[in-house]
Amino acid sequence: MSISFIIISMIILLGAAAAVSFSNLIHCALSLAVAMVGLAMLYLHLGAEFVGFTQVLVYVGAVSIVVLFAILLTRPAPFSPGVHVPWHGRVTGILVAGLVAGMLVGAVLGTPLTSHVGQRVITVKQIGMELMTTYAAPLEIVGLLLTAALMGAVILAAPENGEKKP
Amino acid sequence: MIQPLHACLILSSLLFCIGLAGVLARHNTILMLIGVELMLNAANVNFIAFWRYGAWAGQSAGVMFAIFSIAVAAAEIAVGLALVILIFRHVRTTSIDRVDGMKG
Amino acid sequence: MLGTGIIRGLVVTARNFLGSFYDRRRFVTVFYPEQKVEMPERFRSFPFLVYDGEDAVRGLRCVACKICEKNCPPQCIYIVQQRDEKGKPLKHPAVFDLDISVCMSCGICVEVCPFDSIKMDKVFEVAESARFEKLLFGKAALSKSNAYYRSVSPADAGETDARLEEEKKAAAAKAQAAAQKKSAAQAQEPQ
Amino acid sequence: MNELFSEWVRRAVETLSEMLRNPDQAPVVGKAFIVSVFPEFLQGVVGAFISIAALISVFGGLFALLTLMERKGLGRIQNRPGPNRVGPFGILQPVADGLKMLTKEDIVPFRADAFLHFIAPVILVMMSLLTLAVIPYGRNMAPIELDSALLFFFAAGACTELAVFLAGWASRNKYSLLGAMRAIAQMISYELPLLLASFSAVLLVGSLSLVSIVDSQGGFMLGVLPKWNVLTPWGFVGFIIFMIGAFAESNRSPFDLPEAESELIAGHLTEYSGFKYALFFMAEYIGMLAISGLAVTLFLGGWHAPVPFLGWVPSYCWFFAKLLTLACFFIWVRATLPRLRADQLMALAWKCLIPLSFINLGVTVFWHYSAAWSFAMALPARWGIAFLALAVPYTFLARQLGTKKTFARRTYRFAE
Repeated sequence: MSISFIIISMIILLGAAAAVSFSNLIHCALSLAVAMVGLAMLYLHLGAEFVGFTQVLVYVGAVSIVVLFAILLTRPAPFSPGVHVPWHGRVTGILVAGLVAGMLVGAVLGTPLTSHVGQRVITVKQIGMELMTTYAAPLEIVGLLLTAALMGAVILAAPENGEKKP
Repeated sequence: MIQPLHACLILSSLLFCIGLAGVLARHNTILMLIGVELMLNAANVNFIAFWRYGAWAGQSAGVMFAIFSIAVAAAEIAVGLALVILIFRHVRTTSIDRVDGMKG
Repeated sequence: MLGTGIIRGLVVTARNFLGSFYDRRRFVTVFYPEQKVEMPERFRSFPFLVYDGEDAVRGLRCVACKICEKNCPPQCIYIVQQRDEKGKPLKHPAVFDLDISVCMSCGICVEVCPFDSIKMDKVFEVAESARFEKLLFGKAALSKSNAYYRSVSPADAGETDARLEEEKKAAAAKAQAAAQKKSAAQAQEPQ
Repeated sequence: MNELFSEWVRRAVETLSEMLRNPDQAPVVGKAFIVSVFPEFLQGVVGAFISIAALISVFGGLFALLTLMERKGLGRIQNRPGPNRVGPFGILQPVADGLKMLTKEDIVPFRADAFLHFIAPVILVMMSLLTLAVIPYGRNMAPIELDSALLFFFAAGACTELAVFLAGWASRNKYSLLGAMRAIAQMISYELPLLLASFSAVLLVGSLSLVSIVDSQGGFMLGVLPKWNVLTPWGFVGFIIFMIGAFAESNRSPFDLPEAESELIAGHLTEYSGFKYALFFMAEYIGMLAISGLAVTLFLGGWHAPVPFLGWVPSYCWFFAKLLTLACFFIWVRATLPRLRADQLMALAWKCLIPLSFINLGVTVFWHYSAAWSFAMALPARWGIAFLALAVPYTFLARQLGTKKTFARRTYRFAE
């Protein structure tokens, strides 16, 4: 565990905590982007260069933007009654999450695991080769899934026939 | 001194629980999707950590899994947000408590 | 079609770029404070008062008739007639103020002036540091000699001068005729 | 102490003479010398800082030069002299501009999100500068040699979208938000053709590393023609698609809809003034230079000399000469083409460029596998097939983009 790891973990955890706790949704989405950049830094720190850059490209460049667009498209109407969130719901949620966290951390600490020391790198060429040989079938399926998701999203979000644009 | 693999796993479990807390405690559908994203990414951290610190050298399964997971998460958020926008069009709100028209 | 228009456009701009270096006709920019464009004959900026001869006060053609003041659309002229000690009005303005921040350079004052005493100037660099005081021109600042008027707009000035000369001659002839008539009448009377 | 100093002087003189003898590697040698002065544990950090300082000073200078060139060039194209008051022929104009920007008041709108309003230009400039890190500027002169350099470039570029959104949203201004939305829609749409066009170069080299992509373009065909990617059918089409995408990505005219001043005031820049505005301006120019640098690297042979007998000119000179040529092309196009309409912009990206770049990828594959052909007319045959495969779809795609309406000749009531 090094100083850089601690700093990166702080960025990730603070970003994530901010992403679920701000009241302004735009701030939440931006904090999500910060957490994602932190995760990319963690991947780079661990030597997975390709995954780190893909993380930035997909999450910061695409997912955050889509979330922001969705937030701006779903503004509540002015003077709509505010959503009253019962306090016990919140407390229960946080309590359950805290319990799960305690359980997971206890389980991790209780498991004897040895860490492999020394560098481990994977080149883009290796990844490409693996994707085209061992993981060819999953790659095709993911391609299909993405296409289906794209078409599904367009059909879902497109205005229906005859419906006037909001 | 805590081992690097343990540190990564603790980080990922904390991240998972932040996501879980977001899903359970917030009532906005978009925020719940954000929480789900965080949980998915916690899983990714585990994959990369085991790839990096695991004892089985020479295998790329962890990285591959992370890449596929990112691709699937992108698809998930696209469909999820499309659903949110669709629901918003019908009930003019993104609060999960108001979307209770389907009582079984 | 097929993107050839883009290439044609690029050629046009490239020819402009190269042409601006060797073709003086393309390159029309004037380096303003150092070089100035010759203003056209009928260019006009703000009115000024014409005086004859050398003395700016005694030669002033203005008789304070206030026709320009009444006709000015934005009402930027303010005139006070001069009076002698007994309060009898004189044919001379005591105050002639012209607010050029209000003036719209329409030239109506010039059209209506029966004495050819107000004319349009060609000075346009009148920027000042104060908004109200310095842009309100008084009688002294407005008075300019007929020679100056002839220098800024020679054609108009020549025509005006000729007409004034003519009128003067006519007036003189009339006066002479009147004098002759009078003397003839006087000559007749004793008979 | 004295001995140590004399040793240091001796090594400095040696380094200088080495730099003079071999100007091609002079920056590398100089950097190695400066790094060697520092103790072992600091060397990595110092090396990085030297690269950063060199990049910022060179590209800061290029930014200043480019603003001047743009204003002078646009002026000449519009038959006027351009700035000519500050210094001889106006060459000190960038200094005057910078001073003006620095001394202007920094205004933050009353209801704006002050922190995000501040951080947006900072992120934008940071990400634009980050993209410069992976471009090979000369032989052995890439600041960072990454295995997935191209991916890094696009990942850093993707972050600029977020910064633009931040700027637009944090300003609390309708025009800003509209401009930011347009900017994001445009950047996302044009990232696809940009990526697909650059993948054709990646496909042939088999690496995302920009250094190896440049290395693969060294050497000459038939002794005279450089082996640049742009001189192949797929490379030529890829280069054109890449440049169109680059114009859109850097928000330059004719794709400057996000800051269309006639309809959106200044888009996401509306509420920015003073130094923050200068940062946006700088980010735009650095982004333009970075993407031109990527175009040079991918298609124009990077730092390789165009003719064999000029190989003695230092490699970085060639790189920057090509970079400035592309930058001048950006200015030239800005002076020529009018701004596109929003629907035309999207139609161009999705209906023309993306299909064409997919076809281009196919042609690249064909080019790769037909390299083994050995019959007599192999080269003309390859060229012919590749040309047909690209020209026929292009004709259809471009025709479908063009308007089918014919306009009556306009008459003006009061003119002539």
